[in-house]
Amino acid sequence: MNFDFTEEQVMLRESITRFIQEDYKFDERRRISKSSSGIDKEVWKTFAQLGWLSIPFSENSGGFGGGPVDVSVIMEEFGKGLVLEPYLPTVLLFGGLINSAGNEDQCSNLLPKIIEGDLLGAFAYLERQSRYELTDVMTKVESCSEGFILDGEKVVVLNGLNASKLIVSARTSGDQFDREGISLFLVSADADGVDRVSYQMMDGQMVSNFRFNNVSLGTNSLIGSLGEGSELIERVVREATVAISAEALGIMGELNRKTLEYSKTRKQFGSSIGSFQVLQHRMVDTFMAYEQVKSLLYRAVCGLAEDSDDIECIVHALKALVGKMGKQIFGEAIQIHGGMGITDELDIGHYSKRLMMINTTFGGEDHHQGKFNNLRYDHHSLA
Amino acid sequence: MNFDFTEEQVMLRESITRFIQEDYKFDERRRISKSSSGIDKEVWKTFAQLGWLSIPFSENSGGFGGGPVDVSVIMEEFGKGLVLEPYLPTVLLFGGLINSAGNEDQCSNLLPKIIEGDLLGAFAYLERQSRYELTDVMTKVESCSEGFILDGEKVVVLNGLNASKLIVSARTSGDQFDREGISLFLVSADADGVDRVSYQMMDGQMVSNFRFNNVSLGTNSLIGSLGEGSELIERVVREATVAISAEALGIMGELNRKTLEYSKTRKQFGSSIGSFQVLQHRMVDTFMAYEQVKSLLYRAVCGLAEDSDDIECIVHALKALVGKMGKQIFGEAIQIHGGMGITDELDIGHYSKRLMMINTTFGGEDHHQGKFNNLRYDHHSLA
Amino acid sequence: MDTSFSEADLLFRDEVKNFFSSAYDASLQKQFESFSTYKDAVIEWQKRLYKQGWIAPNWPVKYGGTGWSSTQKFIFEAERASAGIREVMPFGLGMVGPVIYTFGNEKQKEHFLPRILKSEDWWCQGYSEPGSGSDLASLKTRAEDDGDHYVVNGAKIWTSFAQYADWIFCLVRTSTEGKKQAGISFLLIDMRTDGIKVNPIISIDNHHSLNEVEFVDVRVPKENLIGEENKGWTYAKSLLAHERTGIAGVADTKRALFNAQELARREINGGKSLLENPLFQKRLSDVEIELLALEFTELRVLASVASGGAPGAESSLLKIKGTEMQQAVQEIMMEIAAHYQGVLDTEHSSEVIGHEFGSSARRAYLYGRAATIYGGSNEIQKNVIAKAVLGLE
Amino acid sequence: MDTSFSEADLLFRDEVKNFFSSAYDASLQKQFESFSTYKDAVIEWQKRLYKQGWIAPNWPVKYGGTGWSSTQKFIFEAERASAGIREVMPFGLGMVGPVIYTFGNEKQKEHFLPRILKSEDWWCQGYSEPGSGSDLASLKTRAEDDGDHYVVNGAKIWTSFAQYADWIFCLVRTSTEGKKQAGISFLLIDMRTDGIKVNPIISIDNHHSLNEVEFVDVRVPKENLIGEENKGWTYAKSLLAHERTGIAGVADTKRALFNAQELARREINGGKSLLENPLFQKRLSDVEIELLALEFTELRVLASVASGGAPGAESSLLKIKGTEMQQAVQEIMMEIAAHYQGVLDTEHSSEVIGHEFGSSARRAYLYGRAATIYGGSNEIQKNVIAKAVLGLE
Repeated sequence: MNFDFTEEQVMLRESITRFIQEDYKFDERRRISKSSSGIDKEVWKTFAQLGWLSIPFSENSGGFGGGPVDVSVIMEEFGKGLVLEPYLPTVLLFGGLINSAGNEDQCSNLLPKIIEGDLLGAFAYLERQSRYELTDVMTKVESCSEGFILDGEKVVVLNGLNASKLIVSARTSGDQFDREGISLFLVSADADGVDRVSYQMMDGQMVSNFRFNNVSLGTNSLIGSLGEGSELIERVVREATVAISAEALGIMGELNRKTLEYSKTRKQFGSSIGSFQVLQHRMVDTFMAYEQVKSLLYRAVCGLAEDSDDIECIVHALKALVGKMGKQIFGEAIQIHGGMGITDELDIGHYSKRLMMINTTFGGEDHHQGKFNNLRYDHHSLA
Repeated sequence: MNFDFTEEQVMLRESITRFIQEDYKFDERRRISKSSSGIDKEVWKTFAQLGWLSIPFSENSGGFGGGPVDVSVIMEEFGKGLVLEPYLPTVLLFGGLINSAGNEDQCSNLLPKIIEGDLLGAFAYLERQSRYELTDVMTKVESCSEGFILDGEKVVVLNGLNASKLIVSARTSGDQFDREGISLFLVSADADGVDRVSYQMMDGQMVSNFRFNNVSLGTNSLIGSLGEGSELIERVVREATVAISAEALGIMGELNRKTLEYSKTRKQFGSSIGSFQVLQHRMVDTFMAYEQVKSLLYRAVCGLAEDSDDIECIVHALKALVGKMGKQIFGEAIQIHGGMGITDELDIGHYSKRLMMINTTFGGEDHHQGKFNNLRYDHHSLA
Repeated sequence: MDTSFSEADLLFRDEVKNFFSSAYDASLQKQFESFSTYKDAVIEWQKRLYKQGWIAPNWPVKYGGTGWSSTQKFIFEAERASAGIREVMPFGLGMVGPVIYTFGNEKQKEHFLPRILKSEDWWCQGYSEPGSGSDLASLKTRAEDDGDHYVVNGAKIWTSFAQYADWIFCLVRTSTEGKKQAGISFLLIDMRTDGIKVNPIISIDNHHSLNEVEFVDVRVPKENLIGEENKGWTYAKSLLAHERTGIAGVADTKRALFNAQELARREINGGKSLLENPLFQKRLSDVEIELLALEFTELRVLASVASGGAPGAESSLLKIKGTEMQQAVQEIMMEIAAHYQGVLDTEHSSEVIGHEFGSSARRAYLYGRAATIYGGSNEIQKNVIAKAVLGLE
Repeated sequence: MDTSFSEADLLFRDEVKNFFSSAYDASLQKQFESFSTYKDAVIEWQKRLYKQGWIAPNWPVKYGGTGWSSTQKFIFEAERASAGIREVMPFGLGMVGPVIYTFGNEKQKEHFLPRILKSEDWWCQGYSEPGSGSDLASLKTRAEDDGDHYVVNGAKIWTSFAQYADWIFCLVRTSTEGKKQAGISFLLIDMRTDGIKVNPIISIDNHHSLNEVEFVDVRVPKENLIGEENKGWTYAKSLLAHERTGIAGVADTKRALFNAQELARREINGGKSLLENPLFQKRLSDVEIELLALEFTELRVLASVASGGAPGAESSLLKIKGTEMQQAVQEIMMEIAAHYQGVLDTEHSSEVIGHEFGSSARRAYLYGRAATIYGGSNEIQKNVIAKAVLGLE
C-alpha cells in the first residue's frame, strides 16, 4: 500500500500548476469566460502540445496510457485554475466512450484528432425529463436500410456550443425507463436536421440543447453494441464522476487556502478575523472536510485503477461527500469573506459556482446518497 | 392572539416551582429513584392535596377542568425537577383514556380515586415487536359469555410496577397491523393470570412487562367501543406527546441554564470557559434551540386547545424537533461540563437521560419526522 | 394563551386578501420581473398601498401608520407573502422614516415623511464603508464643519439601489475624539449634490443592485443633520433594534417553501415525483418544522413588543434563524432545478431551454448568501445574544 | 498510488485471521462480558497475544515489537476489530511503555518493559487533576525532594481502572519556577505504596471504571523518575503525538456500524425492516460514507508516518473525526433499541425483557460521551489544528 505519486505524475502536476500560474491567471480566465465561445482554442492547442489531451488514451491509439490517478492529477490542477476548456466533455466523456467501445475505424479516425486538439466533442445524454437518471431516455433511433434515423432532444450538453461531433444516447428498444435498449451514436453537430441552441452556465460553461429531427446516420455511427449502451455509459460516467471529484478537490483546496489567507489579513475590531476562535474552528472544520474528500477520492481512484468490487458504492459515496463538503466549504468561504465574497470581482464566488455545478453534474448529493443506500441496505445480504 | 398565562396558571407554576425547590431537591430525587418502588407515595399524596392530579379532568368528575395549557405548565415544571412520580402514566394516559371514553361507571369509580391519589394506573400498549407503531397489536381478546378473555404480552409499561389498574390495548378483530379492530380493556394488575416483571430505566422509571395468560375480564372492562380503540389511543397519545414535550422543554431550560452558569465559573487557561467564543456561539445555538422548541410547543398546545386542523402535523413536528434539539442541548451540556458531565454525581447526566427517554417515548425523532413527511408530502394535494 | 383569530380579525383578513388580489394585478407583477421596469413597479405598487392607507403599518398613527394590532400586522404580512408580493423597499419606510419621526425636527418631519409615504423619494442607506465590514463604528467618511454646511468626503459601500436613489442617509464622522462610536452623526444627503459618484458593484449573481458611493467635497446643508451632532450612532442603533414586522421573513420563506413543494411535485426522477423522494422530503421537513416553530417565535417576540417589551436580542435570534431558513429554501430550489440551476439569463425562452425557474433559483441562491452577512453578520448577532441574553463576556 | 495487498500481505491476513479465531475463544469472550471477570479476561487475552509475539506491534523490534509494515499493522487492526476483539489496554503498552523505552534508563527498561509485554503489571495514568481539565499543565500534585525519595501529595482524577492497577505513571510538579509546563516531572509510582487512596467515580452509565487517586505523603524512590527532573512535560507530549495504529478507532467503528446494520435489519416497524427506512438509511450512510473516507485518512497518516513524517496535528484530525464517528454509531444503536435503549442492568434475562442489546447500547452511548472530552477535548484538538496546521494565532 502506498499513496505516492510517480515521478511522471509529479511532473505532470507541476507542469499544469506552472501553466495556470503563468498563462491562466484569473483575469485571463475571466476574459475567456466572456468570449463568445467561452473557451480559448489556443489554450486547447497548448494542452495538446503539452500532451495532456493524450493522457487517458491507450498507447496504441497514440495516447499516453494513463490511468485514473493521472486523470485525477490533471483534474485537480484544472480545478485550481477553474479551467474552462472542455477536458471533461471532449477527452473524458466523448473520448472515453470512443476509447472503450469505438470500433477500429472510429478509434483511428477520432482519437488522434482529439489528442492533437483538432476535435472537440460532447456527450449528449440528458433530456428535459430525465433529471439524474441516465437510463431515462426518450430520444429514439430507428433502423433503416442506410443506417439509422435519430429523433428527439438532448439538453444541457456540456461543450455543446463548440463540439463538432456528438455522442448521443438514444433508445433503440424498450420503454422510457428501461436500462436495456439504449444505444450510442456518433452524430455530426452540423448534420442535416440537427438544431442547436446554446446558453451559458454560471461557471462559464457554454452548453447546448440539441433537437434531432429525423437525422440520418450511417451504419458506422453506432458505438458499441446495439441496445447495450447503459453499461458503457455507466462506466464512463463513473470514471468521469471521479475525475470531476478531483477537480472539486482542487477547488476546495483553493477556497480553503484563500479564505485562510484572507482571515489572516482582514482586520475587524482591531484584530485579524482569523484570531476569532469561532472562525478558527470553522476553518478547522473545512480543513477536515477537505482531507476527508481527498481520502475518499484516493480510495475511489485506487478502486478504479484496481477494479475493486465495491467501486460502485465508493463512487456514489464520493460524489455525495463532494456535494456535502463542497457546500460547507464554499459556504464558509463566502461567509468569511463577507461582502467581498458575494461580488463578481473576487474569485471566491467563481470557485463556489463551479463547485455548485460539479455537485449537479452526474447527480447531486442526495441522488448519490440514495443510490448508495440502495446498494448497501436494500434487499442485500451483508455477509 | 396572545401568549399570556392566566393568573391561575401562573400560580400553578409557582406552586410547583416552590415544591421542587423546597421538597424535591436533587438529593431527594436521587433517594426516591433508588427506592424499591422508584417513586414516593407521600409525594404523590401531596400532589393530590395540592390539586395537581385533578387538573385535566372535567369538573363533573371532580376535576379542575384544565386544558392543554395547564397540563403543559405542570409538565414543564416537573421536567425541571425531574419528577419521578407517575403523572404521565396515571393522570394523562390512564386517566386520560378513562376521561375521554370511560362509561359513567368507570368514570365515577376511577377518576375520583386518581384525583385523590389513591389509584395508580398504567397504559399497556407496547409489544415486543411493535416498536413505535401504536396499531401493531398482537395481544388478543376473545369474547365469551361472562365477558372477555385476554391473552398476550405488553412490554415497557410505564409505571407498571406501581400500577394497580391497567388499560390494555388488544386486538378484538383484524390482523397484526390493522388500525381497525383494536379495543381497550381495564385490567387489574393483580388479576389471575397476570404475570408482571419489573425493571428500571436509566431515567429512574420502573417499568414492567406484563404477560396475560387467558385473563378473564368482565363485560364492564371494555373502554369505549369494541374495535374502535385506535382513534382513542391516538388522541390520548397525541395529548401526552405534547405533555412530555413540555416536560422536555423544562429539562432543556435547566440544562442550558446550568451549563451557562458552569461556563461562567469554570476556569481553564486562566479564563472562564464561557469567555471562549466557540463555546459562546454554541451556547447561543442551544439558546435558540430552546426558544424554537418553546415556540412549537406553544403552537401545539394552542392547536390542541383550539382543535386546529393541522394539529396532527404540528405534534409530529414538535416531537421530531424535541428529539433533535434535545440531543443538541444535552450533547452540549455534557461536553461543556467536561469530565464532570459524565459522572453520575452531577445532575446534568440525569437530565440528559430523561431527555433521551422522552425522545423514545411515543416514537423518536425519525419516526415523527417520517409521519410528518407522510402527511405533508405523500399523495396529498397541497392546495 | 390563545392563537385563534377573532371575528374582526377574520373580516380584516378578507379585506386584505381582496385588496391584494385586485391591486396587485398581472401587469404590475410582470413589471416587477424585468430589471428595466423594476424601479417603476416598486414605486407604482407602493403608491397603491399608500392610496389604500396601508403603506406604513408600523408607523405611529399620527405620522401615517395604520394603528393595527399585532395580530392584524401578522395577518397583513401573511397575506402579502402568500400573494407572492414583495415587501416594500425598507430604506425609506423601515429605516430612515422611523429615525426622522423619532429624532428629526418638525421641519424634517414635515418635509420628508409625506414624501416617504408617497414614495416620492427613493432612499438608500450609507452605513458600511470599504473595510469597515461588521465593525460599523470604524467608519471613516468625514463631515467637516463649513459654516452652514458640512463638507463630506469618503465612501460608502454595499449600497443597494444607489443608482435609483434620490436621497441617502449616512453615518458620517464629525469628531475623532473619544470612543469611535462617539463622533458619528446622522446626515441626509441629496444624491444629486455635486461630488457624489455611484460605482456599480456586480454581485455574485451577475446583477447590479449594489454600489459604492463616493463623496468628494460634497456640501450638505446643516439642516439635513438629524438630531444632535455626534449622536448619530445612538439613532442608528435604535433603528437597528426597531420593531419590524417580519424581520425573520417567515411569511416569505413559507411562501417560498410552499412554492418549492409544488415544483418538486412536478419534477420527476426515474418515474417518481421528487416530492416523494425520502431524502428530499427530509430536506423539506427539516426546514418546514423549524419554520413552524419560527413563525411562533416571531409572534412571541411581536406579542412581547406589543405589550411594551423592547425587541433587543430577540431580533438577533429572528435574524439568525430567519436568514438560515431563507438560505435553506434557496438551496432546496437549487436541488429541484438540478442541472438547470446554473443557467444564466439568456435570450432563449424557458420553453426552448427546457426549464422555467433554474435561472431565478440561481439568482436567489447566490444573492441570498448575503443575508447572513449584511445587517450585522450572523456571527455578530451571536455575539450580541451571548452578551445581552446569556451575559457572557 | 496503490492500495492493493501483496501476496505476502494476503498470507499474513490469513495467519492473523486464523490466530484470532482460535485464540479468542468463546469462554474468553464470555469472561470479557461480565464485570467480575473482566480484569482476568484482559490479562489472559494479552498473555495469549504475548505468547504469539503480537502484543506490541508498534514497539521497536529490539524492545519486543513485531517489525510489521504499516500495511501489516493495518491488516492486524482490521482483523482484530472485525473479530469483535477489543484493543489491548493502552496504559502500559501504548502509553508508558513507549515513554520508558524512549526516555527511561537501562534499569527501568530492563525491569518494566518485559513486565508490560507479559501483562504482569496493570498500569494506569495519572495526568488529569480535579480542576485541571483540558488545561493539563496547570497540574498541582507536587513531588518534594527528600533525599533519595520524592514525597508526593495531591490528587489525580478520571483514572481508568485505578482499582485494578499495580502501577501509575504520573505527571507531578517538581518546580514552580518558570512556565507552568517547565516544572513537571514524569514519575512511576507503585500503587501499593502507603498513602495512596483510590476513590471510585461512578459514571453516567452507572458503572465504575473511573477513579480519583489521592496521594498523601507518598514516598517514591527517585529511581522511578523518568529522564530528567522538570522535563516530564516534554516526555508526555511526545507520548500524546506518538504513533498509534488506529487512533481514530476506524476498524472498531466499522465493526460497530456493521453490527448496527445487522440489528436494524431484524428490527421491524409497521411490518418493514428498520434497515429499509429511508431516514434510518440516511443516518447510517451519513456515517458510513465519512467512515469510508476516514479509513483512508488514517491510512494516509500512517503512510506518512512510515515514510518519516511526524504525526502531529494529523492525529488531532483523526481524534476528532474518529470520536465523532464512534458517537454517531452509538447514537444509531440507541435509535435501533428504541424504548429498550434505557434498560438498566437487571437480573432478568434478555428473553424476559424482550430485548438483547438495549442495555449495552445505553452503556456504550452514555460512556461514549467521554470520547470527545478525554485525551484532550475535541475543542482543544481544533485549537491545535488551527495553530499548528492553519497557522492561526
